[in-house]
Amino acid sequence: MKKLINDPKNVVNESLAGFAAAHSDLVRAEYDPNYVVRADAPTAGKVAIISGGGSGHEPLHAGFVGYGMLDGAVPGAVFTSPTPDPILAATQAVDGGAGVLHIVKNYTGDVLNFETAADLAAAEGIEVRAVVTNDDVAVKDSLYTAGRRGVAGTVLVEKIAGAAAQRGDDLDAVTAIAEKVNAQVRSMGVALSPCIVPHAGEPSFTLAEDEIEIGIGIHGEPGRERIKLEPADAIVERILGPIVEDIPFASGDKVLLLVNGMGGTPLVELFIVYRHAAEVLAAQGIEVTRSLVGNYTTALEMQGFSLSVLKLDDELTELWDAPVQTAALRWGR
Amino acid sequence: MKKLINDPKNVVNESLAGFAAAHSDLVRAEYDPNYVVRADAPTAGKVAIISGGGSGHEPLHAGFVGYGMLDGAVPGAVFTSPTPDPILAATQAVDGGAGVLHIVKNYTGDVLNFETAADLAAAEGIEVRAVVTNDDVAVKDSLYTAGRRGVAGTVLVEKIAGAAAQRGDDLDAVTAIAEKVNAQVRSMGVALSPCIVPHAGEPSFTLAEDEIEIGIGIHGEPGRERIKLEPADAIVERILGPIVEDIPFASGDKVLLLVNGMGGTPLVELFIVYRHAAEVLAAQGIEVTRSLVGNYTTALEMQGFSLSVLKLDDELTELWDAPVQTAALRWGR
Amino acid sequence: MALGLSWTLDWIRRSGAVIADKRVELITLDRAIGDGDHGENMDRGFQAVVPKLAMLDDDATPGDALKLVATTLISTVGGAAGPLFGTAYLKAAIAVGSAPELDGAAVVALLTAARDGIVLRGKAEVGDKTMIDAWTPAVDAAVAAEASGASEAEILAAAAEAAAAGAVATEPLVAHKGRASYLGERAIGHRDPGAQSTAYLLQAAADAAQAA
Amino acid sequence: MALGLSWTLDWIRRSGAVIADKRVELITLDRAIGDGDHGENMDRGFQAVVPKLAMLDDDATPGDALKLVATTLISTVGGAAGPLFGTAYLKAAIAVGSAPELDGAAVVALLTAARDGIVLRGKAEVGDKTMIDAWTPAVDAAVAAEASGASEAEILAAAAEAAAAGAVATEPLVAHKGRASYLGERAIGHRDPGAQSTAYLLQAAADAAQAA
Ligand SMILES: Nc1ncnc2c1ncn2[C@@H]1O[C@H](COP(=O)(O)OP(=O)(O)O)[C@@H](O)[C@H]1O
Ligand SMILES: Nc1ncnc2c1ncn2[C@@H]1O[C@H](COP(=O)(O)OP(=O)(O)O)[C@@H](O)[C@H]1O
Ligand SMILES: [Mg+2]
Ligand SMILES: [Mg+2]
Ligand SMILES: [Mg+2]
Ligand SMILES: [Mg+2]
Repeated sequence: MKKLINDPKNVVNESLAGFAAAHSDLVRAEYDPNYVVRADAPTAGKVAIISGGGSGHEPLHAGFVGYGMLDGAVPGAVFTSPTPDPILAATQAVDGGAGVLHIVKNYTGDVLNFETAADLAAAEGIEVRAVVTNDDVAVKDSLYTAGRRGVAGTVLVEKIAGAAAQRGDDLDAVTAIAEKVNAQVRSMGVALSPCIVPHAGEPSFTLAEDEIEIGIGIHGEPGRERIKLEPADAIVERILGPIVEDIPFASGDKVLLLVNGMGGTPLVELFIVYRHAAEVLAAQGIEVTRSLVGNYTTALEMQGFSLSVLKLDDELTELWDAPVQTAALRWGR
Repeated sequence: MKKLINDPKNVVNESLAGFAAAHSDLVRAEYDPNYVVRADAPTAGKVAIISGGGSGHEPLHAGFVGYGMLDGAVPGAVFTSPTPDPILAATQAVDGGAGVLHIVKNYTGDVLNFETAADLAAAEGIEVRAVVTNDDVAVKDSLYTAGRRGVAGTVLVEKIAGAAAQRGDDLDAVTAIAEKVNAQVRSMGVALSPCIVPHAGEPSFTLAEDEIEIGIGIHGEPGRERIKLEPADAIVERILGPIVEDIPFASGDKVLLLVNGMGGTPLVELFIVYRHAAEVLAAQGIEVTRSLVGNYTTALEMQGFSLSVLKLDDELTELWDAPVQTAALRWGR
Repeated sequence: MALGLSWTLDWIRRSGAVIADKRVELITLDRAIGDGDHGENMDRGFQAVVPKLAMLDDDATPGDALKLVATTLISTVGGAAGPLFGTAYLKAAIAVGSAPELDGAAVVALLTAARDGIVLRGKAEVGDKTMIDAWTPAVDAAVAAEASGASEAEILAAAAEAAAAGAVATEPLVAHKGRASYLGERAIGHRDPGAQSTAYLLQAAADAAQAA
Repeated sequence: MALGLSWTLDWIRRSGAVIADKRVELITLDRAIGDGDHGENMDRGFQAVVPKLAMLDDDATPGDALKLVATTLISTVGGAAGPLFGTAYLKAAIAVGSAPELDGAAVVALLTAARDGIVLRGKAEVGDKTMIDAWTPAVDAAVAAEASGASEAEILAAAAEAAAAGAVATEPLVAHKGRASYLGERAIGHRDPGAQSTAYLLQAAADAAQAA
């Protein structure tokens, strides 16, 4: 295992300290329990939004704390949901009296820990709602499973709900917008290489020099099938198919296309992927009117990418375009 | 070699097409010869700035084309300087009558090809200046070598010179600012893993599971020494020493600290590096007043990072803070 | 012999020791069908629990100790295992109330409440390839042993043995809960890490009773 | 036998063939002490040159063909090698002027002008571990051969042999120009890729003359 770390036990704390120091104009970090909030939190009268989950997915979520997006983020241990304490502490720190929305990726651990924290916050008189994101079409959604995972589409939920909260929507409205985005976004990923969790020291799985893993999650959990390496265009078609068929997206739809790097894939490759994905959508009459290409929801140093497609309407487009000022996403101010 | 590509021959063109499609609000790409310019180029009366070099360093340089930074970028083949034709074509496309500054990283190929293009542009009546960046302290600077390499400090030159041009400085003034930034910035890098050039298909070098390469360049060229893997803090100290001693930076200096990822290193590690680098500088009385952490000057999928330290004064700080709107660097608009 | 505070403390200390010992094994199980952190999570939790035992008063009850485990696991483990085991110990603590000593019926009540707490939070059934596949056979075995007049140590030994068998029995299953459910058929052939850690924790309980 | 257009075309075509053939070898040399693209760069250039030869008129001169090589290499190769070889062919074209046939003196003038062009652009001296370490011995050998009354084919054979020896002789050197100069002592033991490609190009010239 070759990593730029000191003690594996200190990865999250040291990284958080570096992040907070590099972005002290935007955020403030608290330790023990660990959380990050906007430098000027709480904002009186504004609905606050927090998200969180295991670390190792940076910039998710702390990189999205700031004006127009999240009010706080709660980083757990690497790939491990945070416990209720820091979630509660962050909820208290951001509450401006208008309620707090928890955006939670659908993993058993995240859901349970956020639930407990929400119960504790409610007991202290804070109104809390939760939206559980589950955009990953690689996983069968059924009553008999833990359901779909929340993956890169979560970033779009956070941005758009964040814009709604920033313009002054109330808790019901912000929650509804977040649910709408989650309902209209679908994602799927692929890995060319595994990742190594610092405390494990071993790759999450092994892939031969000519193999890739289709339907990969963002924790190095194995995907739905393993195939031989293909040209980028063929891989794009392979994962775009299930995404488009799911809702389904249809000719005439306007969409946002997110090409998300898993952490170890260079930008030059992500743009090759973007080119063909946009081309394939266009051939189906689906118009890409907004796009985002980069490393936004990662799995440490994993090589690979995911595609997310979000159906846009005028309101979502306007909220997407609204100013945002965070470490990882910034425009308009 | 596992990459998200189709034919290695088409890597640059397809990636460029994806980049231009994803950022059509900011840039326009031209092909054969390949270059990228601002969507609204040329800007009449404004000094124009272009840069370029081999591809594989993304977002450098095309990711920095836009308001407040570059007017154009010329991507060559992977790790190969572009030829004079596209440099000339880009120079003509951005010229707004106030002259064009070429920002060139100090490599024999880049310098020679930009020189030829500048001669051809001059023959057509365009006033061209060149600033050659050479911030890499890993390489001995001497009359008897090709001199220091231009590495990640180039981004700082491009941002600050771009802000000067945007505020209306004339060609002499913009050139002087670019030279000043280059004179005040020093960098050094380290690799944990090599990169693989698509047409070569083989790693640029091999490193044992417990080895790292100190003083690495951005083309997978070997560095100045190979050592055993160390904790992140020790590596930071090892490369920060030569940087600080070079100018030298001194107690009381205000600086910008850039932690630049080489492409395959996750953000969580870059922030661990940032934390200690800022700490070490602070202990020497050097105050980090501005910072930038992320993948800005990469070497494909190489794992590793470089540190750059730029001495700031009020003018440079103001120009750094000035609005910029590019694919990879954006604030203030 | 009814089991008191010293058994409870011994159980918890033995739990910390066995989890530390099996940390890598549990990580490896979780790497195969999950995300490779179960051993790390459980170890972080029990390493936090053990030093806190010194804070308990001399007249503390087994329930007090179980509650300390519950709150510490909830606030240090995270992931799925944190809330699930945390709830288990919390419900177990409530079940044994303030009794200074636990007889066979109390031991059965403890195990049953723990299992029920996990089901309440996680909604898993037997056969879903989760820790419930170790807990439920353990509870069943404990009930049967108690009914046949076994001692507390024998009840716990029966529970531990059934949990271990239950963990092994998760191997051929497809998962319906937790991360392994994402894998479909590919989870077949791998043992559920939470069922395995459950077996180790119950073995620690039995060993502590044996030594009591 | 003086060398005309057909020799020039044959030289260029043989150059294209040998560079394609040695592409991987040149990449490998450049990976060791540079950035691993020299074979790719040169191959891209010559693959662009060869089809363009058909565009030359039947009454074109050797100088016209060399100029076509020059402009094509300049506009397709990039890197350090593009401008350096481009300048070499450009200066060679100027040196041979519009002569339809090249005698021994013209061959020497061609080689000398090419070398001088590279030095003009790249400022390298013999011993700097660059292509000049192949070019300069080649020019010296050509001058000597011509002075001793050798034929055009013999002059080129002498030049090619000296270039090949010059390329080998770069191995023990520390580099003072180009990317290998960043390596200091670590460049020792590796052959300079540009010197090696020079040797192949001059061998192609000699082979073409031999076959003429
Ligand atoms: N819904 C559930 N009900 C019961 N147990 C569950 C459930 N979901 C997961 N588990 C258990 O949790 C274990 C995984 O714990 P751990 O790896 O620590 O958490 P995470 O899955 O969040 O990484 C699984 O092996 C399984 O036994
Ligand atoms: N200043 C110079 N003068 C002469 N030859 C040089 C000089 N710099 C580099 N070279 C030659 O160029 C070769 C490298 O060419 P190439 O790999 O195509 O370009 P780059 O170094 O830009 O990647 C070296 O092997 C060397 O022979
Ligand atoms: Mg986990
Ligand atoms: Mg090159
Ligand atoms: Mg796990
Ligand atoms: Mg090269």
